[in-house]
Amino acid sequence: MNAPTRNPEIQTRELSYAEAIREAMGMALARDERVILMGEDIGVYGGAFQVTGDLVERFGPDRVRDTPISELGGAGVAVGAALTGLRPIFEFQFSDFATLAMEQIVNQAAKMRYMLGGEASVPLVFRMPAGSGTGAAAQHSQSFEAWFGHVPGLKVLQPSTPEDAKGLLLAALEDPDPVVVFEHKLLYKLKGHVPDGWYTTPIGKAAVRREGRDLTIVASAIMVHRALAAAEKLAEEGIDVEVIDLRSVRPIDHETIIASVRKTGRLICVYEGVRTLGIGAEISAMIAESEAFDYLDAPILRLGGVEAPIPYNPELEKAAVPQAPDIEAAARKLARKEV
Amino acid sequence: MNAPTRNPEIQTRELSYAEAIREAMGMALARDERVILMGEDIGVYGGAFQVTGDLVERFGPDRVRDTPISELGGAGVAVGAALTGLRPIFEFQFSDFATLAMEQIVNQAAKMRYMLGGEASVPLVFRMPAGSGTGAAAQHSQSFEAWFGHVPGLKVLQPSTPEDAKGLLLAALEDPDPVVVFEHKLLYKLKGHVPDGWYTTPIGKAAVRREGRDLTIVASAIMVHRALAAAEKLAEEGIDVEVIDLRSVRPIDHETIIASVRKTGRLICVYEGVRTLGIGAEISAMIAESEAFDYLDAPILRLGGVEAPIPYNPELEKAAVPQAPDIEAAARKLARKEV
Amino acid sequence: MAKDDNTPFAIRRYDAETLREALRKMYLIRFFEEGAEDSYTRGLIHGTMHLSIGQEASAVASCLPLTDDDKITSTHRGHGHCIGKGAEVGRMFAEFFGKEEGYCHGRGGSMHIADVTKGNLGANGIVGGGIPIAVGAALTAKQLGTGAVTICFFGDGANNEGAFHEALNIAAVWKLPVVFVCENNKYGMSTSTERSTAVKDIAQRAAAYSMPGVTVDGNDFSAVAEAVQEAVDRARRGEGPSLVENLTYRWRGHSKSDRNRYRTKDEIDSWIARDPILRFREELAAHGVLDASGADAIEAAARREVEDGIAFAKGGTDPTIADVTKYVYAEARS
Amino acid sequence: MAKDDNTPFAIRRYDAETLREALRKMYLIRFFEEGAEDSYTRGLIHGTMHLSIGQEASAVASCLPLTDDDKITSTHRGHGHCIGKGAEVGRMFAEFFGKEEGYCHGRGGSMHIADVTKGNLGANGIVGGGIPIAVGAALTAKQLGTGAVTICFFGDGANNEGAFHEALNIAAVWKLPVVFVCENNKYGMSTSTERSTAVKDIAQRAAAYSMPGVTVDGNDFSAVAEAVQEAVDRARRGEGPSLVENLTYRWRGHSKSDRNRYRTKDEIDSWIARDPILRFREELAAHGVLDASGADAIEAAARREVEDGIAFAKGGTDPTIADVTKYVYAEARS
Ligand SMILES: Cc1ncc(C[n+]2csc(CCOP(=O)(O)OP(=O)(O)O)c2C)c(N)n1
Ligand SMILES: Cc1ncc(C[n+]2csc(CCOP(=O)(O)OP(=O)(O)O)c2C)c(N)n1
Ligand SMILES: [Mg+2]
Ligand SMILES: [Mg+2]
Repeated sequence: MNAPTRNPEIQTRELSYAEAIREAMGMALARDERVILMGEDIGVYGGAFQVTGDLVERFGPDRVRDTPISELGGAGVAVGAALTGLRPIFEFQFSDFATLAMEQIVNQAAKMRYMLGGEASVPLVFRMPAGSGTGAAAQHSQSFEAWFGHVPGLKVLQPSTPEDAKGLLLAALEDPDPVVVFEHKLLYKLKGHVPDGWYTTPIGKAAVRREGRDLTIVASAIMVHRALAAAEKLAEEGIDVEVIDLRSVRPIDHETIIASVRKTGRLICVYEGVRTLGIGAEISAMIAESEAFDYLDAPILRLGGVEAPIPYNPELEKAAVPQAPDIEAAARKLARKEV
Repeated sequence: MNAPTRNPEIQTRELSYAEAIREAMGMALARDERVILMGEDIGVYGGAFQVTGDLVERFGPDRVRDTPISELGGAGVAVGAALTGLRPIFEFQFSDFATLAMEQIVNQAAKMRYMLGGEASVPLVFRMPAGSGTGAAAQHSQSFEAWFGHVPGLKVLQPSTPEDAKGLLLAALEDPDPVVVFEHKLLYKLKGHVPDGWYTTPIGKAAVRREGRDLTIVASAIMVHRALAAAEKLAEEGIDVEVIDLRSVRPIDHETIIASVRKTGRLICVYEGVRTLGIGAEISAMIAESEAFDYLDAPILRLGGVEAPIPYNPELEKAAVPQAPDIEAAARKLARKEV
Repeated sequence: MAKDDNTPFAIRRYDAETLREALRKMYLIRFFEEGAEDSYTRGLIHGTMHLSIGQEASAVASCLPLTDDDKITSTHRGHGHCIGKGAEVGRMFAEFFGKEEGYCHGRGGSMHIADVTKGNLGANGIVGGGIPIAVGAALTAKQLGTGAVTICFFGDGANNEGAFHEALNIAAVWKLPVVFVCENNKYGMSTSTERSTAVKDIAQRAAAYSMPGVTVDGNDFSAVAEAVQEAVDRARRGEGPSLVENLTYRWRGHSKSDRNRYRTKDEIDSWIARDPILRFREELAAHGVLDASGADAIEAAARREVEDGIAFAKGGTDPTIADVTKYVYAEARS
Repeated sequence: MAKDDNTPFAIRRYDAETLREALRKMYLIRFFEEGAEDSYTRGLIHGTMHLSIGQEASAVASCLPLTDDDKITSTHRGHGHCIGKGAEVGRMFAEFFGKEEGYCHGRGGSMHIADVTKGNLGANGIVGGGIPIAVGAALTAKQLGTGAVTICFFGDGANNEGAFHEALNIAAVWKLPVVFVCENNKYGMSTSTERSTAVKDIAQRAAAYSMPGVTVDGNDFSAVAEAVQEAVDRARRGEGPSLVENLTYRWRGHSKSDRNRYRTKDEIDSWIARDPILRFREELAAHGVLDASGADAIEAAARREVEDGIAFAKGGTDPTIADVTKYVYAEARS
């Protein structure tokens, strides 16, 4: 991945995505006594994906709170805590289990400020390990970013790099409104440069990860990496792909995507969630009603998850979501106007 | 609304949308002992919207079961019952409360057949009163069809007429898989011709409610009626609008919509759910990647709910979702190429 | 009269001023709701509403031990709690009339009425929705050491929601300063507790969370005050949550669309005969706290306050349509 | 030996053939899981798995009163229940290996293993997810008068889910033929019942639903059999649900990624010393049902069955990639 432009004065180190998130949480806990972590097995176990790690040792079990297995109650407790002065970071062990807490997230957290006419604030971060590829089958592999992206009152993020994982989490924590952060499980071990200290990555801004003239790919989470891999291959064939990392599903950065499509005239949306009504639908529709419409030289393509639950068998599981060769093939076709 | 072509031999009567649904449920209960109704206050109360009405008197409290206020448990009981031989129709009192039961609907009902490799079946109908316009504010007015439409394993319907309300419910009941039926609350009192006897309206087929040459409007639920009202006005100005009633969100009837857009070259999607990531996004994206793309003479427009929870104040509430004049104005613009 | 052991708790415990104020609030609730009902019938209020007429003792006596720093979470049947916690009826009416002067600037209406400045975190349109939120407020108090207590109101129907179970368990395991007040009015909408709830007294469920549980006559002001005061004291001492069940009754239908087919006129009448306001008034008189003319004056003042509140609300400002997306986020975004 | 009152329940109640079959199933579970673990370590199985080694008595004794028409719902830790309810280890291994011959044709894996033909409605990846489903199966039985009983397995951790509360309440109010079997192995993942659950014995929560609740030594085959048999009989008589809590222990970590930092080696060893299989073997010997060589033969046969099962699975067929959307709906649609 192309390194983003970096201020040479800022120190960075190689951290994994999980370590970057842990660093952000540790800094937040140290800086602000109102910050607490809540979730199942985030204490001595260190979290199902070892993201909270040793934080309970540093901050104690009152600040790093193991909840009972009670997603609805736990999320609701976090809502009430946020409403009255704490700044909880609530970890769902898998984003799939948020299906149990939609009531509190969608009816309460997202709407509280509005229903109370601006008299209340719910500064709350939901962390959600998402996505397939771990062999955990249909109930542990879902990608729900489109659901939450459909809910006014929420902000919805999908960091794809360690740097953004930290910067977006800190931005979410500073945000006065509820933020849902999807962390792709296959990215937890990805290493990358992470700046020292407290910094925030702006919410609602996409990142151009690779510039190109021929075709735009908008991808999110792990698909950013697959798109970049595909772009490298295509470059060898003379096809110059621009890769945009969506980063934020709500709000979506219209400007960056429209500008890119005006330049390239071609767009593919790549995402892991189920294709129908997934985030690619929104991006496609947004372009089709924007001023970029007139610059389109080809249909807008979407590569998303197949119309099925995630299967257990590893080969089927791979086939259920876009892989780099799928992206490559689709982009080649579109660039060569074979669509 | 244009009456669909009708076989003159089939008797019809004027029934309201609610009565048509009740008639379907009554016929099903009478015909098949495996059919049961479950829900809160569907017995002696007759349902919050008086849809079940007197069915408990006809079929008794074992067939028309009042559940405790336990949406997750109730829905899960319905899943288990469907899995083992009953054919439950489960009423959520408001679709908003399905947020409490997403786990059972999405992780269990929708995926059971797949996870078990085809060895199980969950023939189950969820009825969901949806939409705004009743002054019940943010937690009683939502439109979640896009969420469920994103879930493989489910079928998702939005009848807009009494005839379809009955025919689609009977089709859902005959379907071997879980079906979610959204009933718009403002339609319950709408009267229309309803055929006698047992008939099914095919799942997955849109209906052309008005033919036109200049522009296609795809609308669902109550928006069909608002779109037809707008079309009548526009006809006076010589703008000839085709109005398609989506009817089924999952699966979406690509053929009918594509054929219409190939003819008219212009498309507006009108829906009540929140605009971003709502069903219009999918329809727009589907067209933008289809062969109809080449026939498009203008950007694809979407009119959906505003990016806010539904407010209580009645004027704000109206402003929160598309009204007939909004549709008229948007269509006029698009037809006159002012977009 | 001597404040001996036969003297009801409230008379023993609270001064005359506090007791008069409690009576005033009970009248305010009654007249507020009658006024709201009337305005609804006249088409001045849209939507629906859930009246708590007949349940006033529960709301007011439960809030008695609380200060403005303490919190409550309320329910769809929340007008009484709101007034009990100190809200002004004028701003409440303004909310019902959809005005900017309303507590929620006309965005929330009856089902979301709140007064955060007084510690009322809001009514809730979701049955059981407020229960975990109350526990969260108690977590804040414990974590930041504020000493505040939260009272969580909910109905008998709500006790069958999973949220009830999860939240009570968490509150107990974490020993949080919260009091769960179940207003058992015998029905969740049309469904009686016998047909919906597998225990006789909901307070029995407290044992499943190792917390004290007590059932009291919810129309007896003093009985409610005693049970809740004890639970609040316990919470403030850091000894964790309690469950108090107030047996009471709503005189009106569930909401504006109820045909009352699930209960008899006799049953309703028998509860109207147990009017908690009259009872409290008589108790105050019997113990020399307030004579008839004093009570009449309070009653009349409450009536006027409600009339003034309606007038205030009618004169309120309608929100601007362009503001439909205001308040979605802290700062408006396009 | 005379089958007097000191004779354990299982010996008194079941014939030798049934008891030998029970021992065989317990060995089958043990060896199946050891085989699965080994295959996982060798990279033949992907994903994760939750082993129930140490809990075999609970699974097998609980299923003893059931016929193939009776149903069970199971959990993420469901291999034992699956074998207890009569599944073949070959098809189970085939599932774990992702093969078409697997019970779920390779689509489900360990967390969704099911054998609907034998009444096992499936393991479940969602903690507590199977509890309402079990109640639904019991509703079918009652509604259609089939006479079938459903056993609902769940863990101590699951008892804090709202689904537990809602489902037990519904089962009790509707008097459904279902037996809730809580396998309390002291931890939900890393969180002990003390830190997560506000009652000492989970069976105490039965009182909140007015159903019988009993806590037994879950490593004592006969104690489990007695409690569950009684509950099943009660359900079959139409007297409604019961809760049985089996105190037991998982020897292995929670799943394949557990570092066991929340419990001590001593604790684990003390439970290994209470091996339910050895204990049952000794009981059978003591009461003259099965001598050592008979038990050895059963053990050896179980070992062979597991080896054959693995061989069968290895020879299975991989699903066709194009079939990734098969089984989503009853008939494939494009
Ligand atoms: C989750 C949810 N389910 C159902 C409803 C519809 N509903 C509103 S109030 C009510 C009855 C609540 O009963 P109870 O808790 O006893 O309170 P009461 O109305 O008697 O004060 C119901 C079913 C709702 N608002 N939310
Ligand atoms: C709803 C839900 N929450 C969390 C998890 C993650 N998880 C899987 S098993 C488990 C522990 C379950 O504990 P218990 O019910 O005691 O069963 P045991 O594993 O001890 O057999 C957890 C937290 C899950 N699968 N589903
Ligand atoms: Mg009630
Ligand atoms: Mg356990």
